[in-house]
Amino acid sequence: MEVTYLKAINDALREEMGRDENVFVMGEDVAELGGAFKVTEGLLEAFGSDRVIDTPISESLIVGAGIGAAMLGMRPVVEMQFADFISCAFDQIVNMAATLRFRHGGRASCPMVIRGPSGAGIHGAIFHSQNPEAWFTRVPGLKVVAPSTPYDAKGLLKSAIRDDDPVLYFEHKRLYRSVKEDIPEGDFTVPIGAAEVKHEGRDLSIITYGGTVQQSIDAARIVEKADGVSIEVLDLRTLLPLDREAILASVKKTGKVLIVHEDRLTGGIGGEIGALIAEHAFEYLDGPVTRLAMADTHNAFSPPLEEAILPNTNKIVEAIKRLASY
Amino acid sequence: MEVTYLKAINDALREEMGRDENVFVMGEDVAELGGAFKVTEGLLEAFGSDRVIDTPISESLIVGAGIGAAMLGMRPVVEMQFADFISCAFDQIVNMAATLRFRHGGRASCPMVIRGPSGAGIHGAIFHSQNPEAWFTRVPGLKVVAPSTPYDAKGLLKSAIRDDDPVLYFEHKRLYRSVKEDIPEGDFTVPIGAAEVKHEGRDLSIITYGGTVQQSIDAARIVEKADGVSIEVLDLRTLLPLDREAILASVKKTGKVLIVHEDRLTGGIGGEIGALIAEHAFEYLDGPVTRLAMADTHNAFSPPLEEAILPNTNKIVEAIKRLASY
Amino acid sequence: MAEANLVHSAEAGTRVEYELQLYYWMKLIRGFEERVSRLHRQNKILGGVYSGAGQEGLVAGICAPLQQGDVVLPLHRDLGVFLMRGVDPGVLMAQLMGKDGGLSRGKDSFLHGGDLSRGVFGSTSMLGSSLPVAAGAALKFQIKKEKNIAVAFFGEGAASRGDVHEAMNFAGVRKLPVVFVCENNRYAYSTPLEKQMAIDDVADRAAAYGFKGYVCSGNDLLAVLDVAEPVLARTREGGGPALIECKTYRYHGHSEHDPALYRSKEELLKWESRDPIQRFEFYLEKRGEDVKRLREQTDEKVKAILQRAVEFAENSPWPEVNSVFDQLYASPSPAMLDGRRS
Amino acid sequence: MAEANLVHSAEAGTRVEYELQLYYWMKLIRGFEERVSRLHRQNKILGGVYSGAGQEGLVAGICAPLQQGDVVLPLHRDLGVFLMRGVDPGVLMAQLMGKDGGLSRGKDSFLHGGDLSRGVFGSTSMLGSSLPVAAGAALKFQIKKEKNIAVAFFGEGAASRGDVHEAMNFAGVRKLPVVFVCENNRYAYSTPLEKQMAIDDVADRAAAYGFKGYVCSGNDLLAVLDVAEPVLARTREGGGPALIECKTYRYHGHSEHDPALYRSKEELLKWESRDPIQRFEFYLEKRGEDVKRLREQTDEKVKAILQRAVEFAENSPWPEVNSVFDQLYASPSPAMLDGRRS
Ligand SMILES: Cc1ncc(C[n+]2csc(CCOP(=O)(O)OP(=O)(O)O)c2C)c(N)n1
Ligand SMILES: Cc1ncc(C[n+]2csc(CCOP(=O)(O)OP(=O)(O)O)c2C)c(N)n1
Ligand SMILES: [Mg+2]
Ligand SMILES: [Mg+2]
Repeated sequence: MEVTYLKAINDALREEMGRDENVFVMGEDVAELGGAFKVTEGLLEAFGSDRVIDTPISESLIVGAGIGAAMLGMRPVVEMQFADFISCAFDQIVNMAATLRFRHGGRASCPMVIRGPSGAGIHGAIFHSQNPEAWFTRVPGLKVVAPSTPYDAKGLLKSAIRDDDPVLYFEHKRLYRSVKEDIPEGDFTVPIGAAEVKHEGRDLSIITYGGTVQQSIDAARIVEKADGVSIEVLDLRTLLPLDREAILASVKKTGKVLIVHEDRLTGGIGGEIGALIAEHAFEYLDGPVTRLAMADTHNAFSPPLEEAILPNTNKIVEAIKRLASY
Repeated sequence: MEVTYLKAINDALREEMGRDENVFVMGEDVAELGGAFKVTEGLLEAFGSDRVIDTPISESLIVGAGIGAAMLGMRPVVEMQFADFISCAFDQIVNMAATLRFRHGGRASCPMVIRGPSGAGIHGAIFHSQNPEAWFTRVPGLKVVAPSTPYDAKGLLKSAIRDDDPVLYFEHKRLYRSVKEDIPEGDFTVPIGAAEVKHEGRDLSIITYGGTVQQSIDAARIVEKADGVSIEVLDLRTLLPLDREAILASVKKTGKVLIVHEDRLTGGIGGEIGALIAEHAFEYLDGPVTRLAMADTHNAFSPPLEEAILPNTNKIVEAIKRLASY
Repeated sequence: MAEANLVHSAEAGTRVEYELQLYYWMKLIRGFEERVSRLHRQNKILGGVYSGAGQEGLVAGICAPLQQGDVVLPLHRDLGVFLMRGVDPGVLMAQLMGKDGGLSRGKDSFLHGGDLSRGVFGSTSMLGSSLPVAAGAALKFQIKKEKNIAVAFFGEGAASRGDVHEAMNFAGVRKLPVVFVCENNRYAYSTPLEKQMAIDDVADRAAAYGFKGYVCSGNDLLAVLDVAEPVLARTREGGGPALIECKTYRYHGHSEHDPALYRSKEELLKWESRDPIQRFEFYLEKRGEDVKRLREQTDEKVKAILQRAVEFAENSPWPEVNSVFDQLYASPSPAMLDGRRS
Repeated sequence: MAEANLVHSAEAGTRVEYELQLYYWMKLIRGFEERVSRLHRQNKILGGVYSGAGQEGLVAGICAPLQQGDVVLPLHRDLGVFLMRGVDPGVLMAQLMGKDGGLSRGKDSFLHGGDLSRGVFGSTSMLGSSLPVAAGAALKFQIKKEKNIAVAFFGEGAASRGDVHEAMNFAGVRKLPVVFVCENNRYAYSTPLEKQMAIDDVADRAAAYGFKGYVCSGNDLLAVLDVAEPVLARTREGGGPALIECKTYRYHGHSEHDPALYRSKEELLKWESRDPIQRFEFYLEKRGEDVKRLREQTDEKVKAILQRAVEFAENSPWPEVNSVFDQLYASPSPAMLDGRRS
């Protein structure tokens, strides 16, 4: 069945709510309206107002209340209307949720999912385009996922909901309706912590996730056709914990690596990955560890500015060519 | 004059408040009490309650109000009683302050300093030991400094107060009274953005900052004496913007690099630095880019746990030896 | 027109002139809002557009008593505040189009830009977060013993944010010269009042902070003035903070993308019958004005202003690409510039 | 003793027995607090120690009406809550010493551990942040139609945090079965009431959220019970949230490091004369108890319990080093384990 990325998320929510009555959804405008992007559409009708809960504009409360319910065995899926607003719930996430099991000596759980539409490309400007993932990938106790396809979106959300630890689930809003895929109907999961080679190759590895995966595959195909270089695209899918084995295996195979993400260059997860590679695959490297990412600035609105600062297929093509000819 | 790290900070505040009447101090218990660590001691008596302001427990307000006053030309120095609580002011910092000039098309300023005692080593456990710096070093519009000596503590705080952009100033609480130094009396500054070689060497570079600088120097001396290897210790001092030139120059000179910080390994600024080096000094590297940092967990309380997860001189010695013999 | 803000001319004139000016401002704001909606439909304005049509009465009534040096923090529906503080309509239009001529110089298209020379602070999208900033501006006035005030707008939806609490509490403790203005339009996006709070009046919360709260009809300019004039004056004279709640309604959906199916036609109709501009025309008529003529004259004037504003905005260039770095810091350090890769 | 918490035995007994039990709890808590302070001076407890001595009356009075399945969120001075919920004194002492036998198994020494089997949730240090969590626990009870309640303690200082506002507002909107308990001891570290809020009673804030606030003397166990028993029962029966403010005082400084020079000896004296335990002894005496004997018996019992508690804690081993990884996630993934370098 061909489904959009958005529908895949909606299906995962619906199926998990049907499967486990402890799963419930909470956030701003998620019930009546079905969410600002319609991700939670139809859930209120299907599951009632006790399990699909509209909240006031109180991000810290939304996450904190999710934690409290989760500690008693519920499986809340809470929404940040835009991932950008997660800044308002920051303390609850990095201190309350992330340390919970630890503080309780391993004897308490926080099976909660925090969803949020992230990423640029819909004229959202500074505060509706952010990629906040790297604020959280440095926090033990959390897990962080960022799917790039409808299949992964559905499978990872199901895994996240069934996971006994707090999972941040960053969906890329540009993909909601622009990406479609034939996926199996019904139940399947994608494991948290496992990257996937989305495009096999021998000469150069692109390591990426979320909004830049398809761009990277497109770029790989362009260069392969034009220059005969064979490029591997590794989709991380999970950002915490990183799939170090898959990363190192790909780099050891190809000897060259380009890390691509839409999040900012400085402090994006590409730094962590680059350092990992420079330490653990040092002897295999045939060229500098290269990164391509959003420029070190904010998500400027004007189309020429946005174009200039964000990665895209052309920029990836250029970066591949430079690195390939090193 | 020999002063402690703590006194150096207090002196900087006092001198800057004397120098510019727009400078004021605000935070929890900073006035009457002189701060939980006595960093602001005596300021109330010297400058009065209009310029040394006790606030309610409202971190977001403290930062937000600092921003509002700064936009009108004041130079607030606001305190987080422990740097850990900066999580409660996160949104104001990363969204309100960091984007301020940008949002106003370059026509507004936010000359504010946010101070906070950070770091482990005083039995503070999970919530009184954190090193939050890397949450902010990925945010353009902010500057982040972390001094390791009384001289730098004073000079960097003066620069931060005079800077027209928001500066996060992380002081390491373990150094407050344990570090003393002869420093010139009166006015001097240390430029933001400039690292400093604290110990010169030829064979291996240690890149570090804050609480692990002295440990690194000690370790360097131990290994130099024992094994005759010559080690350079570069103190970053400023974490945003990074002094890329100094980092790359040191690595190009020695060919081997060990990055050390007390912040966690994964997502600490060491990843960014490692990736920078792996990209821009690739051809000069004679060994893997190595990192030594706090383990990927929370600041556990029990002494044996803390000992196990934190870096220290011995661990640095071991890491140097391994890398030197690569 | 655009150079002088209301206050200066108002101070010079009579009450009658003052009221006529406020009529003009409401008409300009409404006209501007409608033009923005149209430009959005035409894809000439991209990104989110949040119409404040229907809420002009409270904007005019709150801004009227502001003085030079005061600071105001408008939110997403308050483009009227920019106009009344004297921001050129062309500049405001350029802001919405993301052009270099806008307040953000293309960095943002929302109302996140500001104009410090006119005391307008830009906010972020994070609702409620401008209230602590307002408290800080008021703190500056207090420290420096200046007779200015800060005014912060916020929706009843934003009232649920923790920042609002922290700001009001601090303002109460220090008796800061700040007035908080709640635009209660009954909805936060799709969420109706009763899902946002278990009380009737946000104004009642002022008691939790040791100052006074006032409720007025935000669609009745005279009612807003009745509250705003003495309350702002009292705060200016050292009377401490205040909270003014204006009951109102937005005609459009939450944003121009939102058909607002969560509310009834009857409800909209009821509120349209309380239109702040028509109400004020009714008053002016009673007072003896030739409203038909006044309306025509004003419409013409507004049309001309908007015409020029759109022209200015359309002719304004896109910003230079390097501005995304040059406008981040006061003086970018070399290391900073090095980050200019994407 | 320690296995059964108060409630079970109290339910079985008479009012007289119930009151005698509460006397015992107050004495145990006070004894425990004093022992902790002593151990801290002896460097046997490291890290921050925040004595709740002087506040036992409110802890006992609020915890007394709690039932099995209820959830309670104590803050930094509320070690009495742990005891009254049935946490073994030895386990609690091991917690404070950072031993493996503690609730956090050495991860933390503060009261950030919890015991979910007894409905005690651990908090973070970030004051006020446990109130949203309490609201979430109450939400679970509401969704699942369970007759339990959540009780969240917070200081009057924490009341200034945004999280407190967000939690109370949500609780009001959904009529959640949660009771917020403000321990108003007049200081937040060195900061006196008047620098924290411009009102007299935190309880007045309940009106801002559509529920009721109550004030009582937290140093008068009977007064606390008079409020807590009906209020908790009402919330349990679906009456929605409530806010109880207990006026009280901490005898020690903010922490054991703090000489508390910011307050006067007279003030301390005044509050010492309102000691909750002595007050209650006075009542028991009036009621005909042989208080001298009772005190001696209880002191002896408490001493023995504390003796055993300290022994247990001192004999408890340090945690295994790998526990800093093993207790982070439900099931550490291989990639996670790889991060075990320092
Ligand atoms: C902290 C935060 N959460 C969520 C949003 C998304 N959002 C934008 S406007 C809005 C509704 C605002 O309601 P209200 O404050 O009443 O203002 P109104 O739009 O009704 O004028 C929401 C939920 C936001 N901007 N900021
Ligand atoms: C968010 C936050 N800010 C600051 C602190 C530091 N701190 C710890 S206790 C305390 C005072 C708390 O006062 P109150 O809430 O009245 O509780 P009390 O100590 O009086 O019982 C402060 C400021 C903190 N723990 N959390
Ligand atoms: Mg509204
Ligand atoms: Mg207190």
